[in-house]
Amino acid sequence: MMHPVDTILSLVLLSVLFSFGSSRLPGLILVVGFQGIVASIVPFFIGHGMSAGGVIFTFVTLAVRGIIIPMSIYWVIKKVAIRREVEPIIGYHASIFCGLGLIVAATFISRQLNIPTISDYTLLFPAAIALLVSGMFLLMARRNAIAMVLGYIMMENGIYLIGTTFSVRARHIVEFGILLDVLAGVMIMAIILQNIKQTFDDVDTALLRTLKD
Amino acid sequence: MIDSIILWFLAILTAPFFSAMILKVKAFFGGKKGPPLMINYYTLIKLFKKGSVYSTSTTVIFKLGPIISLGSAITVLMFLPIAGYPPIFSFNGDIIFVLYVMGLGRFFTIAAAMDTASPFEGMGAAREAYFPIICEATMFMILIFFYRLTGHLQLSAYFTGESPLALWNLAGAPLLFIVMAFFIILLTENSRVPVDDPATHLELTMIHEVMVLDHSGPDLALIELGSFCKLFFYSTLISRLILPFGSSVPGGTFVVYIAGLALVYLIVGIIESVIARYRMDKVPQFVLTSFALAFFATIITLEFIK
Amino acid sequence: MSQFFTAILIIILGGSISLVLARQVRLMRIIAVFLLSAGCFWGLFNALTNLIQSGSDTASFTYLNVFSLTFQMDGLSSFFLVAIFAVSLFAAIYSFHYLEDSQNPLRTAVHYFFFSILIASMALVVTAANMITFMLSWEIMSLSSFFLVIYNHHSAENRKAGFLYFVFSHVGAMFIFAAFGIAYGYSGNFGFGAMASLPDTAKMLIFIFTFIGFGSKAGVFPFHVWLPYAHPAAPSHISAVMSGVMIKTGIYGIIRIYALLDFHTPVCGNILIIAGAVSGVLGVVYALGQHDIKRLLAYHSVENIGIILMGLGIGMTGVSSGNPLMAILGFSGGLLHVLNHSIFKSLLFMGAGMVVHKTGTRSIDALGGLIKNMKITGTTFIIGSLAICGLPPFNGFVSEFFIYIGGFKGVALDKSAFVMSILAIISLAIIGGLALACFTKVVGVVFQGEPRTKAAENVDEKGSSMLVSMVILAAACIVIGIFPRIFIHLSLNAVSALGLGYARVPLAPFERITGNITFGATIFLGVLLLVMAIRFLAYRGKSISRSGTWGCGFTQPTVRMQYTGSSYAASILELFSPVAPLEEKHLKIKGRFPVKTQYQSHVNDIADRHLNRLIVNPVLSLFDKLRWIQHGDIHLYIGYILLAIVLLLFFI
Amino acid sequence: MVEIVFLTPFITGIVAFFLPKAMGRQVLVGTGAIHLILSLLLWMNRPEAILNGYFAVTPEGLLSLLVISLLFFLISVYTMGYLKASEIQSENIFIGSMILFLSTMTMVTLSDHIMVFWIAIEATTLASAPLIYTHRSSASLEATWKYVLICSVGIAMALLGSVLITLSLEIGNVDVPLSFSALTQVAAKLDPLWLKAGFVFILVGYGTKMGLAPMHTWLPDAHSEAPSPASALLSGVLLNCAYLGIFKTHKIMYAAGLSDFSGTILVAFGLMSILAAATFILKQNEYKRMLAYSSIENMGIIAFGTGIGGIAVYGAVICMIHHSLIKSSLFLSSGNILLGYGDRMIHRTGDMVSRMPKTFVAFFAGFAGISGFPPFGIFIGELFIIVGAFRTGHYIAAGIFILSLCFIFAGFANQVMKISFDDFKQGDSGKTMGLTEKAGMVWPQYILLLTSLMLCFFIPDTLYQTIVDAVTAIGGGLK
Repeated sequence: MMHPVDTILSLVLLSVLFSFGSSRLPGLILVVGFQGIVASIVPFFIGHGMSAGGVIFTFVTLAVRGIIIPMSIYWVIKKVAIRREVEPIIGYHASIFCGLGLIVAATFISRQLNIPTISDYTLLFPAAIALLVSGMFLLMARRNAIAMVLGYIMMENGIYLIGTTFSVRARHIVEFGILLDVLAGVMIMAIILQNIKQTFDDVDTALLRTLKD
Repeated sequence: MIDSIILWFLAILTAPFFSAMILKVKAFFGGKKGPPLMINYYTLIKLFKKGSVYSTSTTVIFKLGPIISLGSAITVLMFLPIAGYPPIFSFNGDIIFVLYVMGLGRFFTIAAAMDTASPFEGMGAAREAYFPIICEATMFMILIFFYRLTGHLQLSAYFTGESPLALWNLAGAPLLFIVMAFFIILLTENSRVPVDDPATHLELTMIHEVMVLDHSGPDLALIELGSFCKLFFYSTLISRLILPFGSSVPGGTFVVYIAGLALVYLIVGIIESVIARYRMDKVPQFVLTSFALAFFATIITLEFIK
Repeated sequence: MSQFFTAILIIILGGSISLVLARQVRLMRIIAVFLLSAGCFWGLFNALTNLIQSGSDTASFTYLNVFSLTFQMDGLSSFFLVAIFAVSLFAAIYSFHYLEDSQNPLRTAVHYFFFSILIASMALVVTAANMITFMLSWEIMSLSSFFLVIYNHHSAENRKAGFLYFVFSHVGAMFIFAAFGIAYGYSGNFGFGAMASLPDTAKMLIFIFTFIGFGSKAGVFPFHVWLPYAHPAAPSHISAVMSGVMIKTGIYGIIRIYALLDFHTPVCGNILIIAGAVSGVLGVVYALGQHDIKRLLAYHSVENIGIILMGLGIGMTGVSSGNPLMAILGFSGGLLHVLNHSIFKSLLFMGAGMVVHKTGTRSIDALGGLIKNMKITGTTFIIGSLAICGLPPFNGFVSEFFIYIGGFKGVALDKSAFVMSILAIISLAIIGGLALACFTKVVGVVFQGEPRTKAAENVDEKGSSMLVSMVILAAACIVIGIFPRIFIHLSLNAVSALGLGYARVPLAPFERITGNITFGATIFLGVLLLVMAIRFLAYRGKSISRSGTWGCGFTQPTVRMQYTGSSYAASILELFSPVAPLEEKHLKIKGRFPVKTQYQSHVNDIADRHLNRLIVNPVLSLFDKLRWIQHGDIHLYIGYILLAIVLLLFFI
Repeated sequence: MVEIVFLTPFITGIVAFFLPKAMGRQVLVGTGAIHLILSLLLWMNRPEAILNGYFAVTPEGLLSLLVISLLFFLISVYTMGYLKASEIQSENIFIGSMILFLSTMTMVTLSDHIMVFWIAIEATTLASAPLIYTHRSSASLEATWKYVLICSVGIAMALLGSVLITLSLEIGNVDVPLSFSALTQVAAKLDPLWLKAGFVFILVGYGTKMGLAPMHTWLPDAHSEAPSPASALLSGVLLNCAYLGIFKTHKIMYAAGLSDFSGTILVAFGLMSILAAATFILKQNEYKRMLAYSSIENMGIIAFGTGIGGIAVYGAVICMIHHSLIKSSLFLSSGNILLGYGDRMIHRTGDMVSRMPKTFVAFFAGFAGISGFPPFGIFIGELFIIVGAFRTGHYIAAGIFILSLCFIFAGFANQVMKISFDDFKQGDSGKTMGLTEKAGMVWPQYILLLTSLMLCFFIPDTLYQTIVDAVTAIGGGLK
């Protein structure tokens, strides 16, 4: 039987593909925002007993992940007014094929090790892994610094998905920690981005290769 | 004991005489009459009568040279079993001591030569330092050979009484090599032809003679006497090896020994008359042959004596 | 033991005080030298008494709450202590005038500090009785001696020397670490005692590793590369200490480990004899080729280490073939040579130091005729040379005589022992000849003849403290050479501490040998007196005149025409050209009237040559190939993280 | 009252952001002093935490806490002089982040809950990022960027690892709080597969922060670009904090009987790091990068020792303590060198022995110590690690270990001798040193070195006991 969670998660998988294909930053930001929202509402559907505080907390998370972070990144783009290209190292089509490949792999792996706690949500684990790995993929395959930050956030989304769904225990501390940390991390990165922009007049990380042996 | 001491004196006294034999032989081959057999004594006496001229560059070491070289030669003779009689002194390992005392003599001969600041004497010194290195190696190879046979490490054990004969019975064939090796050492250590030509007149080609160029008077006499004794030492060893026989009649052994000795000097003389001296860079090979012979002999004994 | 520690404390105190008093140079030098020599003397006295009574004494302190620093002073230790303290004593006295005109007082103070640390650490090394203690003192010794080597760090070659020495000693230490690691791995405690109970393979490994480790300190070929650089770099009294005793701590290590392992296979003996023969012969050959007097002496250290190793090797062969007499002869000969070498080598270095100090050059071919102005230095140097050539009646002969006799005992044995003994004896003979050639060269070119350059003209030998220590050491050479009996007793006590399974070493046969040596020496001296008397008579009332050297018909001889050290050695080196390739640089002679030309020659040390070719360059190029790791591109770096995870996930 | 120890610097740090220069420095030193006192108090009477289950006082934590606050105090003293000698814009940010950095690291040492620990580690990254960017140069910007991004990614992995460990708890269905101590109790019941997976992720994650090859890539850049006091903190303390995470997890693995698995991985990573360090030290031409690589080497040594177990663990902990002491002193001295010669390249320095004798003593002694010469403690540590390696039969590993140590020593010695003794090229033009060696800028190094020297010969019983408690928990010991 198809669980509602799975329907949303299938969208997430699609968004992964889209993120690989998208050549322009705003689109990428939208994708990330969407994934953030999904990642934070999934816990509702998974029947770990939800306290009132938990509900509020989850909403805060949703707000931060879905709105604040994407907005702030968008604001950064506006502020540093840079080209909107993500400057891929690996081309878009190649990326999409990688994406497909990794989704299949993720599903396969999750089949191999069936995890009791989430056994009845077929897509949960694959989606999580997909987010995680695709985040790393963006980190490695995009030269644009902002795209890399977005990749980082995507990765965090994946981990969040796993973290919140795998175990009830100490769930809020997990959520809280990740939240706080992503927030602060993104802020710091945003500041660095600005400085990069000021110093190099671009956010192309190809310029950041002077320190080497 | 007493007769050993007498023999030692005789050795020192007769050494010049035997060296004169070589001159006679050479003269004979040259179809000349040659100097009298007593020539060396005359020379020594003449020198002892003279005074000396010392180079301004020299120091006391220059004077020490002759003393120590003669001293070492005489000391060596004390450990030498002459005519099969036991030597004056003998102890386990005396042969090593003897060899090193000779080394001491060489050190000071060279030092005296270097003291004169003369390029020629330096040249001679360099050669004097060079060839004996190989000779020493050979000597120790021969020692190993003897030790392997007799189990002793003193001259008296090899050359007194019947022991040379015993050696021949024990390992005859290898002993031949040893005798040849000995002979090469004799020629080298006493700088005879073909290693060095004492009669040459070109300093560039000399070894021993050039080192004593600046010595004069009694100093020179001491040096000469020293070299006579040294030659005597080696000849004695060889003579005992080539004529190892003793005889029951009193003094018989002595006669045999004298005959051997004369024979050795004769051969040296003949060699000096028929062979030309080698080129300097050929000499090492010649000396190395002696080492090869001794080494070969020792390896063979390893097969013989189990 | 307490006396021993007081001696150490006095020495270290002297060093530390000199740091405090760095401002008042003279006072500092006086106090430092006084305390150092006092401490050394006290330690020497204490060690000697302990050695003569062949007593054994232990002291232990807890270390890091559960471990212990243990010191033991048995015969072997005290024997080495005697050498260490004796040489350091005279080196300290020597240093008083040697350093008088040093520009930088602070550096002198620091030098005295590390000098004291070096003496102390050497003493602790030879008394250390467990692994931690040993390594601790060993490393401190290396460190302090390194600072002494770069005492004059303004010249680039000294810096190179220091670097080489530093690296070699550290690598050597690492080998010893490994050996101890193996020992600990089996026994599970740091005590030395447990080594005897290891399996044979472990023992073999330990022996080889320690041999490499200690060999690189002792300067065994091919681990000697640092030595000819470091010894010339250091101040002469330091060279005396380093070459005289510090490298002997390596020898000590080898003997000690052998005794501890209690490992009676012929392999040990064979290794030592072969290594000894190679180091001995090559060492003296390279020495013959040197133009720098201190470098030459340094190579002679390699040679003498070779002789010592052969002695010990003969001893080990004796043990393995169950031949007590041969064993004891070998060991006692080797040990006695340790003492002798430390005496005459430090004497020679001090003489060389005096020469360098006064003439300001180390190049042999620039000197000449020094003995006319430096009577004492020259005489003592000649005595040292005779001793190092192993000629009677000097101390070098005694130890070599023992080694010879031991070797000949081996000749009577079966095949491998037979071959080894032949090897040892023949190389000893060759070494003797070459050493004679080498030192006639040094004496002849440096001290005799005429000065070759301005530097060698009208020098003096002021500096009483330097002369005193040289004279005493020279006297020691003669005394040991003529009356070796008591000293053989000392080394026999040391040998009996090895615990070779021979209960108490029987003295009779060895006393006979020493008696013979004394006997021979006296005969020789007697004969010498006789000849002198003859000569005296011959010259009574004769006319003695002086004139120039006979130039063989050439009437304008100049000092430049003298035979140089290089040409003296050339023909001999030709014989050894395969192992000592000679490099020559000179202009082609052309035209009927050739212009002024020049000539340089340099003998290559094959170990030094191949060190770079075979080890250094490959390693460097290998690591260079890996440098792209730090590529500068962040994408790659994140890739590494992913890679690491993926790889590790396979192992789950 | 455990929390106070990190709350105090937290508050003062926040305050420091808004203080004028002069006061800021006082606050820095003051905080250092107070923190030192607090942690000493903590050491003496080990109290319960208020938020029990989230924070706790563990022996390993105490060890690193003491090291941290001792170092921080001395470094803050040095910083006074450093800030006077060098011009830093927006100094209050620098000081503020220094103090916040301290507080976050303290939090790391005291936290017991897996997640809290993780948060604290991430917090250290964020707090230290401004320190690296202090000089506002493009290079320092790049360094900061790499530092933040790589560490964040790595630490995200650690987060995943922690989650996986909770999963293993889930599957093994045992119900305990998510604290290291509690998990160690029930380790046997945890699901081994997920526990292993969790360890792998945590190792890579915290390994990134600790500077284990091949995740070490950010380290040389960050350490060379940050101002020297910050580098001293990063290298001397931060790495230990990251190591603490691995240590605690390894503890769980040991309790779960999986120490072979984790041990082998640690040994492998340790060797890799040492080799990586050797690769870059041999021909290094910037002295701060060289020191950074030497930190990587020492982290490798520590990981190696921890992985081997037995007496080697004891050696590893000894190495950790002494490395912090010596390496921070080295970085401080390097600060003097930088101020003196005004250049990072080795070939533009030289003749330090006569130009900056005091610094030379500190620097050379530090070099001797870091390369394992007595009388400094790393010697003992390495000795124990090597013998331990042979004891447990890691012959090959020990061989590689020893060899690469030799290479590193050769390279290190070569560079250090160049700095210390080579002739100073520009010096001929009569250029004077940019720095007069004030007492405040050499004594901190001397004190650090003297501490290491003292600890090489005498370890106080309480310290010794704590170390033993720490190492016995992961199968270490003195036999």
